[in-house]
Amino acid sequence: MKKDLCFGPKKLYGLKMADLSVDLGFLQLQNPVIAASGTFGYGLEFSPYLDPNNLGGFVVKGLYFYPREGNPPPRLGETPCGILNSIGLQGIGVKKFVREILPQIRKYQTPIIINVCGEEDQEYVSVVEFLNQHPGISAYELNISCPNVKKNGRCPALDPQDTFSIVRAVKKVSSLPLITKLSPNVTDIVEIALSAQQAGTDALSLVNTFLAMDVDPQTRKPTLANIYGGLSGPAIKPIALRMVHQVAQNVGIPVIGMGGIMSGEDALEYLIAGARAVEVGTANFVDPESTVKIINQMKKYCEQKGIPRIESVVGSLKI
Amino acid sequence: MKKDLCFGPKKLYGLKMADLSVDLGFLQLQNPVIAASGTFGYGLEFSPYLDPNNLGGFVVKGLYFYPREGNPPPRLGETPCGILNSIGLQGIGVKKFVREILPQIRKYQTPIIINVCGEEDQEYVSVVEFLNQHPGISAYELNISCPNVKKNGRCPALDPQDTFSIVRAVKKVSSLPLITKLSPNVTDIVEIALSAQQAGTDALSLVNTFLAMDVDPQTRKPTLANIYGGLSGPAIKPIALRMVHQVAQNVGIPVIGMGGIMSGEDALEYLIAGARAVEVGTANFVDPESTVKIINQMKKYCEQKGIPRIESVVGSLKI
Amino acid sequence: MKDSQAEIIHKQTWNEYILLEIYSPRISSQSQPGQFLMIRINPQLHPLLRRPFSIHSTKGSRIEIFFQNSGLGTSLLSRKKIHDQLDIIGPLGKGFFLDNSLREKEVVLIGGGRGIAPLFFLAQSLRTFPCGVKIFYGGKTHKDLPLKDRLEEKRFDLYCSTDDGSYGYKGYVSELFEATFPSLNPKAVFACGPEEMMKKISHLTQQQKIPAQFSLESMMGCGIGACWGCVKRIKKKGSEEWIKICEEGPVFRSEEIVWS
Amino acid sequence: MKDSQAEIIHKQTWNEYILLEIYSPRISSQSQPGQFLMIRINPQLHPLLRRPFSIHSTKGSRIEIFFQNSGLGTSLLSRKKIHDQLDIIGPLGKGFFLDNSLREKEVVLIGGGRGIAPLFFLAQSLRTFPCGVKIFYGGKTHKDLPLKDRLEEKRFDLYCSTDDGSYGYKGYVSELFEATFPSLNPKAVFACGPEEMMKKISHLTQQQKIPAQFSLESMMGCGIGACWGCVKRIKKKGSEEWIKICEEGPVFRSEEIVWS
Ligand SMILES: Cc1cc2nc3c(=O)[nH]c(=O)nc-3n(C[C@H](O)[C@H](O)[C@H](O)COP(=O)(O)OP(=O)(O)OC[C@H]3O[C@@H](n4cnc5c(N)ncnc54)[C@H](O)[C@@H]3O)c2cc1C
Ligand SMILES: Cc1cc2nc3c(=O)[nH]c(=O)nc-3n(C[C@H](O)[C@H](O)[C@H](O)COP(=O)(O)OP(=O)(O)OC[C@H]3O[C@@H](n4cnc5c(N)ncnc54)[C@H](O)[C@@H]3O)c2cc1C
Ligand SMILES: Cc1cc2nc3c(=O)[nH]c(=O)nc-3n(C[C@H](O)[C@H](O)[C@H](O)COP(=O)(O)O)c2cc1C
Ligand SMILES: Cc1cc2nc3c(=O)[nH]c(=O)nc-3n(C[C@H](O)[C@H](O)[C@H](O)COP(=O)(O)O)c2cc1C
Ligand code: FES
Ligand code: FES
Repeated sequence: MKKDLCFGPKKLYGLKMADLSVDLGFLQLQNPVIAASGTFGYGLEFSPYLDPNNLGGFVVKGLYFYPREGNPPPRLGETPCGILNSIGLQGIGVKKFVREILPQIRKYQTPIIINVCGEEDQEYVSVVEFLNQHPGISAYELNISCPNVKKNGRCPALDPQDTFSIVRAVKKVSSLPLITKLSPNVTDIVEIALSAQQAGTDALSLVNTFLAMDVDPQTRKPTLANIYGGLSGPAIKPIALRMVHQVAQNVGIPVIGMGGIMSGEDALEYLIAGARAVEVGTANFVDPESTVKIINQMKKYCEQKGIPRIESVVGSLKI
Repeated sequence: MKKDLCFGPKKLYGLKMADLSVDLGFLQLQNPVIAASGTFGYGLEFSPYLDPNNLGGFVVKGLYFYPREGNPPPRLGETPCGILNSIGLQGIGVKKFVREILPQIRKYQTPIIINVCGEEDQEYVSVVEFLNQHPGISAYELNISCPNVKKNGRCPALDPQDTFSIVRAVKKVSSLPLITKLSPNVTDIVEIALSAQQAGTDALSLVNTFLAMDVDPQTRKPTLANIYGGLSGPAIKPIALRMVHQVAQNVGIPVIGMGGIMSGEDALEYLIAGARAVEVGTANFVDPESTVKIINQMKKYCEQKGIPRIESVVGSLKI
Repeated sequence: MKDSQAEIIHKQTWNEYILLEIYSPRISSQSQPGQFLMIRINPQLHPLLRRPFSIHSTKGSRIEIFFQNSGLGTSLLSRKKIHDQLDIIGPLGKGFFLDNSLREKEVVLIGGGRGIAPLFFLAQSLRTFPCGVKIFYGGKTHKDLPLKDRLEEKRFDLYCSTDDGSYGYKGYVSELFEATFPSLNPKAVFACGPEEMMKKISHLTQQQKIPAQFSLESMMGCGIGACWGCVKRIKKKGSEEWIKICEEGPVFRSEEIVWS
Repeated sequence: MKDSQAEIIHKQTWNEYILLEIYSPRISSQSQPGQFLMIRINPQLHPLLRRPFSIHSTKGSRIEIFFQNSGLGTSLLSRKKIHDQLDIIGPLGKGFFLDNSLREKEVVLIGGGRGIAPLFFLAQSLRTFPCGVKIFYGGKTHKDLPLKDRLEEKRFDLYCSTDDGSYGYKGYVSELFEATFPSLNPKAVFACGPEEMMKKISHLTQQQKIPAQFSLESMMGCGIGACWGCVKRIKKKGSEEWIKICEEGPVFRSEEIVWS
């Protein structure tokens, strides 16, 4: 356990403001903290709690071409240091999004990333082709790793071939940089990462949620109507961090790390392990100001340690 | 969150003692709670805290043929609701075990299960051939899933072929029932389970620990000297439970479930999901009396719900 | 909006039921009956999520919550002491819909168990609306009616029931309501409690063509419309949808709710 | 052995240092200086593991622990109040080895920071052994010597150092010991503190051929020899091994320890 206490107020004489910006190659972020898909709504829900302009970026909730009903409730459960969800990507579809949401969020200076979903390869392509025509988006995050859509958590990110073919298909039509989001539910995450890289993705983000379940012994029913769901939150951090470390060591493209980030220290662990930026998910529910607090904690860390540029922390694990 | 509170004292009029025994086919257990390998020492360490005769059984720490040094410290870290270990199977080897430990633990009525390890298939075979000659052991648990021995967590349980060949080789020489312990670090746990079943294992136990890592952002060093280690404890329960459910639905042999069991309710969740017995690991560190408390909590549950035989709970998930 | 250090000023306990008075001028001044709060129980990571609680009342710069100890989060909350501070988001959601046509009319409020929590705030507001307020309050046994005295003190017309008959009418509060109904002729009904209870009252009031509103519960991840976890089946312009109750509820009208 | 409801009787706080007096006749009567306890901080699942603390003293039916708030577990423990109860396993491990040859001789105890914790119990035992006891006590700054007054009250010969010179000798306590050494001629040295400090004292005492014992720290999973997590490199009959310090320590002799 490390302590957030380290971030307590300390007088900082003569220290310059740390430069938190990171360069993803295709995109420069003012800081490494991106709000994760499905946990930040469409970007408007958090405006009473923070100014989205202060974030490194935000990813909107997964979008299919068509509106989706999502799964029946209960859709959420709490587990030790984690949450289980089977939202099932309920959503408004890409057309309504462009009509009703995009005009409202386009005004933010911060990069907007669209989490692209599809039942079949063709639907992913349709989403991207449609969105290509609408300005105000900085990148696509290809969600090939949601465990809540098909039976038993099947998704393209479980297989290197499936990953290759979908990434290739989307990359071909995309006019924006492509981030491919990987699943942790695999034996060899590096193999999948290399497939996505070979297919031309510009970056990787990982991890999506872990396929999991919970049971109420009093009723003998699963907590989720859907039986299985995705586990996220601090519980998964050590596994996700290991995967980010493995992938970052083996690919030549930027890696965006996530899983259980609750504090600036957690985010820094991912950077040290090799991630160039991070996404923050579940923490947004626990405290809607989380992303901004995490950014401030990272800033303090750099200032206290005399680190002028946070990019120098990336991949700096001491072995 | 379910509450242990449910187990509070209640007067139970006219209820008969619940029968907690479970039948693994090759082995009858007086109750479904087995102390897990590596967390119960060699079975003697807990005698100040409980009487091992009250357990369903216990699995001793993993045994190689030869003594092993284990990994350098730090070997342990704590993560949110979990612990990370890279003990690296330090141990006394099978000969010293038979000489010094077995005579002391043989006196227990409760079944003793040996966790069998090996660097190569041949070493597993040697351990079993050697132990075959020594009475007092009830079954072998084949540990083909320890993430702390080879680089990057490699182990036979990650691959169906490797699993098949080692299980087949050991089964051929074993004079005792064989439980094969699976790794959760795989894309498709059912595939591996079916391989082990086909190779002739008498039962399956799952899960071993999740390959994971942790970093101290203050020093930028990994928490473990070994960098990667195995994650256990309540954090992993929802993932492990899902795997047990998947496997139990697809195999025809008994499944022993484990991962993060801290209470009787946790153990019952595994039974409801299809496990016939459970192993309790990390909880032994948090409270050395855990196993006995869990057994008592399961008994109370049965009595309060009027369940005469706990076996009726196995696989009773209501969907 | 967030109050990260709202101080507990007063605490009252009846077995598993707890009433906390909390200092928060902001929440107090912004709240409407039926709205709720998301409270972080402690800064550790277990339990992780905030827990939702209805606003039980506002008085001056203070608010109250009333809750039942029914699990890990509420049990930890019940152990908080005076001067402890809470991290609270709110007020959230939409409250009960108060319609000018109700002025000077008779209305009925029905609370089952902890479901009484939001109705006290509502009752006080309705009284000054003004309306004639009758409160039905049911529980398993007399220990589950801890607010009875308080409601009597405030001189609300109170009808109590217990499943075991240990206080008031013997049976469900929905049955008591049904039995009493002919003599009441309410212009509106507001209810909160177990789903089965609300469902029965919904059928009954629809039969009688009396508008009714229900405060629904669901597992909530965020309380602010971001996780899509808290959905209930709601009729919207003819078609049914999964609607987030934290955002568009937790109060819905009888005719909107698709009971499961 | 376990005391699952050992009550906190008294508490004293100096900034980040805390002294708790705990009621446990059993532990008190069974403990030897150098042994330790595994304390469960709270019944929730985070933090999960027990934390190890040396026995700081025993008095009658009570024991004391003295600790530094240095992370999540100790910070939660530091917030416990009088009458709160702790779940404690212990006494565990082997204590300091007290040899009859030390009777009536001079010995030196050296504590760095919170490393003073086990030495107070040892000092009191040695005094009645009897031995002449000199205590070296070092910290970063004068605030890191909270037990100074207590040790003086008990009339131990006390030598203090601070890294910044704000109290006593300016420099490391190992340097103060080295500088003072010629005038002391101790028959044995007992030390606990940061690894670097102990290492220096180990070298120094080995040069001078004075037997020394050190209380080591390591991350502990169980404290009872079951997890094999707490190992240190120890020389056993010539060869080096990873030895569990919870079981065969935490105290080892200078010549056994392979410093890293
Ligand atoms: C809008 C709203 C207002 C509420 N107002 C009150 C009130 O005024 N007084 C009161 O006593 N109770 C109220 N509740 C219910 C209360 O939130 C739950 O009893 C509480 O969250 C249980 O938490 P726990 O940790 O004690 O129980 P747990 O052990 O976590 O679980 C017990 C039960 O509570 C449910 N639960 C757990 N967490 C949540 C959550 N985050 N959201 C919703 N349900 C959850 C679980 O599904 C489970 O069935 C309200 C719920 C909602 C949705
Ligand atoms: C035999 C022994 C006796 C000790 N006696 C005392 C004492 O009398 N007074 C005192 O102040 N401290 C003592 N310690 C150290 C004390 O146990 C740690 O400071 C405490 O565990 C830190 O817990 P935390 O949650 O506050 O810190 P964390 O935030 O968890 O971590 C801070 C540091 O403490 C270490 N740590 C965490 N958990 C453990 C653990 N279970 N075992 C060992 N180290 C851990 C971590 O490695 C980390 O470096 C002793 C340690 C040992 C091994
Ligand atoms: C309620 C919920 C909804 C989510 N929806 C999406 C989604 O639409 N698309 C996606 O790629 N990931 C989705 N995720 C996964 C998160 O973006 C993130 O990968 C995961 O939660 C791990 O990060 P965390 O531990 O910080 O939450 C969702 C997660 C949660 C908890
Ligand atoms: C310190 C430690 C040592 C372990 N050693 C072994 C071992 O020797 N052999 C084995 O099969 N599993 C070993 N395990 C794995 C456990 O038996 C168990 O599979 C795992 O911890 C999950 O259960 P839990 O969450 O209840 O701990 C070890 C686990 C821990 C924490
Ligand atoms: S609780 Fe998150 S959307 Fe309603
Ligand atoms: S702490 Fe577990 S063996 Fe020492």
